[in-house]
Amino acid sequence: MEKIYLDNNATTPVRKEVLEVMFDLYRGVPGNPSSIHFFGRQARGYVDEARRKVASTIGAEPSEIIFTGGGTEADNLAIQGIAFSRQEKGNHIITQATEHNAVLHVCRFLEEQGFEVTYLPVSREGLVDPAEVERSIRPETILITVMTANNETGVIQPVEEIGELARVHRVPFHTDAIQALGKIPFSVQALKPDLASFSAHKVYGPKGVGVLYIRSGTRVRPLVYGGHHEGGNRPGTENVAGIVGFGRACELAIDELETEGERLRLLRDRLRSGILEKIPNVKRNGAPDLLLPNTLNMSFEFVEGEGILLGLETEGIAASTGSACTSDEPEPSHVLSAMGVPGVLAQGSIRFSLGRENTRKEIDYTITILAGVVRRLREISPFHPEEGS
Amino acid sequence: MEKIYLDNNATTPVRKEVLEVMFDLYRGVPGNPSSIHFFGRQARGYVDEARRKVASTIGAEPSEIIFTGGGTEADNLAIQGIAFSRQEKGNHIITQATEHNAVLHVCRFLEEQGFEVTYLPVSREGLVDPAEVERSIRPETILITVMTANNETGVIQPVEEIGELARVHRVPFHTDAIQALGKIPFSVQALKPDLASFSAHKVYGPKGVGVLYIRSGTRVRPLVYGGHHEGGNRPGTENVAGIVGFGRACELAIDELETEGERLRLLRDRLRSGILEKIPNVKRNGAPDLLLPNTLNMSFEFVEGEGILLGLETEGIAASTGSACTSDEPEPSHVLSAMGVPGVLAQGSIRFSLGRENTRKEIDYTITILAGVVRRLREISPFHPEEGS
Amino acid sequence: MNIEAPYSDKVMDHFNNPRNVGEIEVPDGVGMVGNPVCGDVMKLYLKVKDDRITDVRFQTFGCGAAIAVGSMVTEMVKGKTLEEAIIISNKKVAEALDGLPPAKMHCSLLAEDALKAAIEEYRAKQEGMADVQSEHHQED
Amino acid sequence: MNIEAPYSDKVMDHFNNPRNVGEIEVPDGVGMVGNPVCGDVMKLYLKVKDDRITDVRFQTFGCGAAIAVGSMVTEMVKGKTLEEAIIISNKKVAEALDGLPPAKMHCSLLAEDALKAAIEEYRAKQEGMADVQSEHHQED
Ligand SMILES: Cc1ncc(COP(=O)(O)O)c(C=O)c1O
Ligand SMILES: Cc1ncc(COP(=O)(O)O)c(C=O)c1O
Repeated sequence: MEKIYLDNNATTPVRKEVLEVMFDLYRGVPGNPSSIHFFGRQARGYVDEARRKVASTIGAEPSEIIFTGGGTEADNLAIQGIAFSRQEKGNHIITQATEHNAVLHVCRFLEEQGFEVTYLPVSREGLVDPAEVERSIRPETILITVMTANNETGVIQPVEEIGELARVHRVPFHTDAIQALGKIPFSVQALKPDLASFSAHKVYGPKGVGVLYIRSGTRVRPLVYGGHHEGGNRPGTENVAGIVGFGRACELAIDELETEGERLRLLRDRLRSGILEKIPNVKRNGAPDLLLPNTLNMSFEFVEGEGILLGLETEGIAASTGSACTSDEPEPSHVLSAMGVPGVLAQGSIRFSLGRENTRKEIDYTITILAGVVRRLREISPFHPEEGS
Repeated sequence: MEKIYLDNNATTPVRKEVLEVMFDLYRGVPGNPSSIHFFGRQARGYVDEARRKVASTIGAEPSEIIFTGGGTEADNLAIQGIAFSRQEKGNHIITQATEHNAVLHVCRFLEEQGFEVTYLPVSREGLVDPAEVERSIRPETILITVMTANNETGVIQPVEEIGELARVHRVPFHTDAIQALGKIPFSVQALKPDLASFSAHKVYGPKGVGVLYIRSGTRVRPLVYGGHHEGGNRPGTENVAGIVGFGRACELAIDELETEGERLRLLRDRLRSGILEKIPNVKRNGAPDLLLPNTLNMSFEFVEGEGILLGLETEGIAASTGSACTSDEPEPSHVLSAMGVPGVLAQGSIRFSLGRENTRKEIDYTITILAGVVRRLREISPFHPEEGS
Repeated sequence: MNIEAPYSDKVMDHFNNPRNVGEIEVPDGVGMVGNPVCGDVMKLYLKVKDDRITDVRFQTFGCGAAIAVGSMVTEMVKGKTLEEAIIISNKKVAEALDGLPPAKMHCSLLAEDALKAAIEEYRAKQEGMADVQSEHHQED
Repeated sequence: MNIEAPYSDKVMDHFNNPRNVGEIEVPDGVGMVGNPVCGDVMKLYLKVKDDRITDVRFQTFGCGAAIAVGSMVTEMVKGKTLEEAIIISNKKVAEALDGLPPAKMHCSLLAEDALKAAIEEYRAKQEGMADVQSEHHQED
């Protein structure tokens, strides 16, 4: 059975062109970039080239790009890094309720460390209100962190306004742009954040490589110590092949941003219309006009999400309930809860996140299968009005 | 020109068998191990299998293996992790002078955070005295960290005795075993450390993947936050291919440990004898009987190390002056200085670290070339007694 | 290699073709357990005659395991006496399904609990009726 | 791809075939600068006639760049007057070598400094001799 992968916000397959450069490198460049001999200089040359590619993708200077061991580490380096380096200036951080755990859990850790965190609410559409951000700013505010786009719903936040406010009030601004990269235009020239996080495996690059953009002049306290690597911000022998893979993935993502974005938007809209047409009692989650082009989050009344996923899986289709998380967390998605989606409905929510490899045929097949699965599960459900009353 | 790589302690080329499994994985397993669908479960299965392989290589339980983004991160997670999770118990840490920067720089950071660190001296041979470790233990000592084998000299520390002392005094014991893995037998059953660090790229695996062994029951404070991954000790989407590569590399290293260790020891001894025979005024660094089989560190009087390296490079040979570090650190090696090697002599020291790909022919060629380079540089040197007086 | 299947073939069979789905119009006992906000709810209906379960139906809002255990428990109790039925533990249900993943063992509790709740409801009604009957008797 | 060479061909040429290596038995001026513990030392010997450098030799303990700048500076000053020589900056030496990597620019200072030190030593000796001569004169 051909499998259909509709979980590209969780991770993307490494694309062929990226694999090629990575393997050429693995085979041909054995050096440590810190070594001064030719093997080392060759490795250094590749890392520098990748840094230039990532930088130019987001409109930054190469010196503003710090490679990390993933997106989670990039978020941590930004948030812990600013918090601990600015703790004499103040102890207040502003964020919002639908951030990824790589932001929320760091904030909770910082609360244990004596920082105060304001978690702003979002509207039913999933949006933060910039006016609320501004009202929350205090003299002791040392960081505002608001994601560019949400991983579960695809909702795009008003980060330009928030960034502008942050600048006016001279508060450093970080944005988790991990889901935005390669899906919508993103430029530090336009947005002017002080820090921004990225992750390779969301753009058809390898897992375990991230980037933190740090605006020149902004200082963060490192998470780890041990050497001069990445300007001392992230010591440790560089993951050369992974970094080079990220560089190549960025380059390709930018080349294809418009055409692929448009293709995905059409496919996604087709999936949405198909579902709404074939399946009653379905609710869409997230501001319809402010969504990543590839993401669709829908709640199916009366049924539970994992049951839907298993039904889809039986027919070879992989999607997800919210973010990639093991099922040992029985609470409904914190993102949908924050948007006011009632618990039962949140439990019946599915995220479809499309990617390069998806076709129209796959989408049409998914609609048909999904309709059958939901119908069958509703027949079993004690809550379904026709069946369960 | 065929190049000769004698810098395997800096990094090793990824071996073919490792590349194969990584490549297969990149092509075939697109999932995020946290996803519950088949793509995710497949990725999870591979990570679990690699974890079992690494665990069995060092005699640990799979649940005691935490994958990190490199050896530096593993050292940091161990040392910061213990320090911050035990800070109410005490604030004193014991380490020694020849540790890698991934340990020393963390200790310096912790000193800034109010911890007290004892840096024990080493003998001229590079060895820590376990009796001194014992004398340094105080009621408020919360961690002892001593490396298993040194990266610059190959000196193997008396970690069994130190570990035994640590146990008697109930102080957690960490060892940086990054250079030991795959070169000498290493088992947590024999050594019984509470924590031990490893890095894939030192055993023909990929860069950017490390392991921290954490004895069951030992708690560390994480460096980053954001999810349940690696038991919450190291959140972030797993570098699946890198982890699988590390697992395979461990398996192969253990299979070949004895034969390859013996082969390297013979080659290394051949290099040493050849140098001592052909080049006058050379000093060996490090306890001759307590060395990694692949490592040779020698000081060439009257000449400077980088000049030697450039001379070797001209003939296609890559070695290093001490650890892989860019030349913006003009101080002589902290390792050799700690061993009492005078500054001028330390400046003339070269580390040869052999690996799987080196042959006898390469060693013989290296001896000849090296003799010529050193002779030529001595002719230029103002310090050489024959030429410079 | 190992795409470990999440569930046994038996679980998948019961998920794909659940037995005894639905309601009983006039049940003798009904049990409903779980909390939809946490993900799983099971409702179980019994028809009882002479202390023996003559018919049983279930409905589940929940994951694949929760559906399969509902289906399986109905198969296991049909025709059994209430004494035999009430000692069916969640482990036995899981075993009958050739096991469940550790993270899903809690789902099997749903089946045990829903069954117990239904039997208890039946018994409570019986006692109530017995009381009513004995009251009637006294009145007579 | 780009194994960026660490050094220009010219640096490598001067490293591999350094010109004017060695000592001058009875030099008119000697300069020695640097610190071996930090990695680089240069010693430069001058022979001077009528304020013109007629011979020059150098010795270096140091990296490739340190050796090349020593070699290059000797080539640059030979035959020059002291006035012409003393204004040779480290940048000019580096330029003559087709550049040095940024991390190695400090090595070119060694050459400038050693040359200056040698010229100064020569001048100091000259002044000393002049003093001695004038003293002699007075005694006469
Ligand atoms: C919005 C967002 N932030 C952070 C992360 C974490 O990145 P990584 O998986 O590279 O650790 C993810 C994805 O997992 C994400 O979607
Ligand atoms: C002894 C020792 N510790 C720590 C490290 C750091 O490991 P990594 O390069 O994986 O960050 C190294 C090598 O670089 C090492 O040799």
